[in-house]
Amino acid sequence: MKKLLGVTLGILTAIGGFLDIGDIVTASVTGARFRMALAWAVVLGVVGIVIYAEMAGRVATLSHRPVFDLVRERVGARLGLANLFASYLITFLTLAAEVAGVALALQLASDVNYLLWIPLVGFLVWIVIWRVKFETMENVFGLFGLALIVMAVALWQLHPDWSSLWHSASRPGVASGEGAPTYFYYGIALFGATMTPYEVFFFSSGAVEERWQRSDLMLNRANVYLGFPLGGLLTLTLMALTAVVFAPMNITVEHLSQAALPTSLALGKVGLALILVGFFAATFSAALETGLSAGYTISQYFGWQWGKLVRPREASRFHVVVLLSLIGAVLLALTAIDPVKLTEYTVVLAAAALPLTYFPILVVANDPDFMGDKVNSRLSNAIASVYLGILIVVSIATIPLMIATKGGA
Amino acid sequence: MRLSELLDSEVVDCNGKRLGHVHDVQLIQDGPPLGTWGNAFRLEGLIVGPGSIGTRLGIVRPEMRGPWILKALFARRRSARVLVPWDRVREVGAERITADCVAAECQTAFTTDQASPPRG
Amino acid sequence: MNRPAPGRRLYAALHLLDRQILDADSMMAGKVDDLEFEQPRDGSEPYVATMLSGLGALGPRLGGRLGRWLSGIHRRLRPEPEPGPARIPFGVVKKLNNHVELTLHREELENNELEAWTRDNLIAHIPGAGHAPE
Amino acid sequence: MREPGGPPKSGGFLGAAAALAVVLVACVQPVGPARTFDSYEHKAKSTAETALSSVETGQLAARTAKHDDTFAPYLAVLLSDAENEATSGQSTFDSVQPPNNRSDRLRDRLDALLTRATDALSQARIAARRADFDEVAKQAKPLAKSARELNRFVEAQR
Repeated sequence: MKKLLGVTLGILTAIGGFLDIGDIVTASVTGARFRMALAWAVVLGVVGIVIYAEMAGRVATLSHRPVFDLVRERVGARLGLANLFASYLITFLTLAAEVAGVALALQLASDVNYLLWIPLVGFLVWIVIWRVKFETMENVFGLFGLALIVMAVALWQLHPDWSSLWHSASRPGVASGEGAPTYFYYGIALFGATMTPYEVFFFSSGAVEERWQRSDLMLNRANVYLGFPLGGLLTLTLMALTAVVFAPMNITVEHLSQAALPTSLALGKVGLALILVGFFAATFSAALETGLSAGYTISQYFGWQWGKLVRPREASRFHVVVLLSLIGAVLLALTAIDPVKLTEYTVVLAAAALPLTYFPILVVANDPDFMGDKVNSRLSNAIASVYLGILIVVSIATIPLMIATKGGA
Repeated sequence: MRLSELLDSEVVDCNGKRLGHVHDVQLIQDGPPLGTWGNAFRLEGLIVGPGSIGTRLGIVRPEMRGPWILKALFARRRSARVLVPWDRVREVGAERITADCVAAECQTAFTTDQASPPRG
Repeated sequence: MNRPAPGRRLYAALHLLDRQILDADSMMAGKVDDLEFEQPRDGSEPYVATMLSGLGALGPRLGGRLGRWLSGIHRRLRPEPEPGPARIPFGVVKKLNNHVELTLHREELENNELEAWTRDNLIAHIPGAGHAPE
Repeated sequence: MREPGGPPKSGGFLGAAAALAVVLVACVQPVGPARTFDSYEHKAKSTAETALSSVETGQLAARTAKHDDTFAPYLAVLLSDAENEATSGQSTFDSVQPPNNRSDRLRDRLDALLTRATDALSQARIAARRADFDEVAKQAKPLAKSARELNRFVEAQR
């Protein structure tokens, strides 16, 4: 039974991590604009996150050390600090985007301006981190996040031309009227949203906090192999929904409100209610994960006590970092910066910073000092090396593409 | 003397010829007894070589299982590393360490790793 | 020279520096931010006598404006005008594995000031700080 | 410690600041001036496309209202987002200096279409805020008309 509950850790990180505001925005935008022609970017991202999250989970289980602890030890205090700046900045921007996303989801249900919800959302996120146990948190939001499965029902109900969808996904190419840079820019956005670094910060820290042992390695695999692809499938479903409904009418997705429209068209009030609950749960759990991850990265770099299992007064520096990050994120979101644009740029910047997170994981997963006989297999090393190459290429290409396409305009 | 003062310092031989930078410091547990710990770690020698981040990452140690692409990228650098025994170190300056030997003789080139993984 | 039987070998930067320190209760108690060698009087090789931990050790190591800023925080937290870095004698190490485990509690360590300060001035004032989440 | 080839410690600060600046600047996309008729026409076309996208969203919204497939608060937000998108497109376009007389005529023609589009969306949004789904559904007709007009305009600029 406990094992079964443990799987929800994977589902929570997958639903909250895959279908966070970043995926909801990038999947709806790209589906409406390129139909399924960028589906490969999601698949590429899913395989990548599966490979590296499994490694991070295995490293955390065997060495009892989370990702950022290893980053500092392996790349040194100085380079580790530069890495910390980049990782923290992206986690912080993601947190601001998620907080705005929760507020937008509440606006969709209430028609009360999202700016008014933001302070309340910030407070709720903090109170959950402060008072609610890890396990309760993951079970509740894992369950509510599953409401997003309604999107699959909606897609099926719309009776799409499956062969045409498959055709557009399996023979990707730059659509007429779109430049290749724009196409790849959005490809990178999807890839970055799928492999966002906070997922492994959160996942590996969770494994350390739950005191996973050698016997839990199967659990790690189950979480990763089930949870992340499930999340990826939901991303593709959302992409297909906007591809089916919006692409033929040349509708571009500019607002979160549009992302729920296909489901409302297909399934009416019940569908709409479920997808709004799903959006709320996904963005809220992602806000929890990013808020905690902000604290994890800094605390793990400096070696401070972190985590939710100890009393807050025993991890006071960690809680101060989380609290200040949340206040900062709330203030940034309150500037009325366009949350959809903020999300798009954040996932693209995340893509640029991916090697910083994933490279040290790959190195340590090969070190028998930490891993004993559970070092990487040749196969996972081969795939991981290919991915490291991809991550580096993506990282180099991102900023020039961002400038060349004026942010995908 | 702090470890951070040794790391990355330039090392020259008695003729002023550059040997490289200090990558790491080799310790051996046979110093005087300390508290409840046991024997202290004594400074055995400096690991000196041309700059490489692969050393700090620990990729180039032979027990590392891969990935081969990274090992291959960093392996060439490793072959040039030498161990300068501490008793051949004459002077530790702010940025530069002077060894008490000519380049050829203080290069106790070492190919196998002697350090054991930290265990209880 | 008379020495005990050769013990195990370690690389200082790879196996000790930047490692996580755990106290006697397995609470995280900072990183090994630097090591200090002591020169025995008999002129034999120096040995690792002390671990330096906390902002007062990390700051000088990083250098630059950021390093000075971190050292500045450390100075403000200490009562003495020119405090050195927090020192942990190597003799209180219990075990070296993936972490550096100590026989002391972190309240007894010099590198606990920032934790104590944030606890006493901020966190302890928030209701519920003394209970683990439910 | 200094890693060879590693960035100096201030690199982290600078990099972080630069990244933040990129995000913040990029979030505010200014519209540059138009120097020629061609570039003005290009701006006109993309403004019409934005409005068309909003109007089509409005049509789908009206459809959900007709079948009682939606909630009033959600419908109101959806329509108000669409309306804002069209309105802000119009005001950005209006702020561009038309380079010549031919551009003036293009501007007048598009402005008329945009005004009709935003009017229809406003009507729908007002009705949605009153939870009057019948009235929202009634806007399907003017929205469809506006969509046809905008479509013709976009085609004509090709």
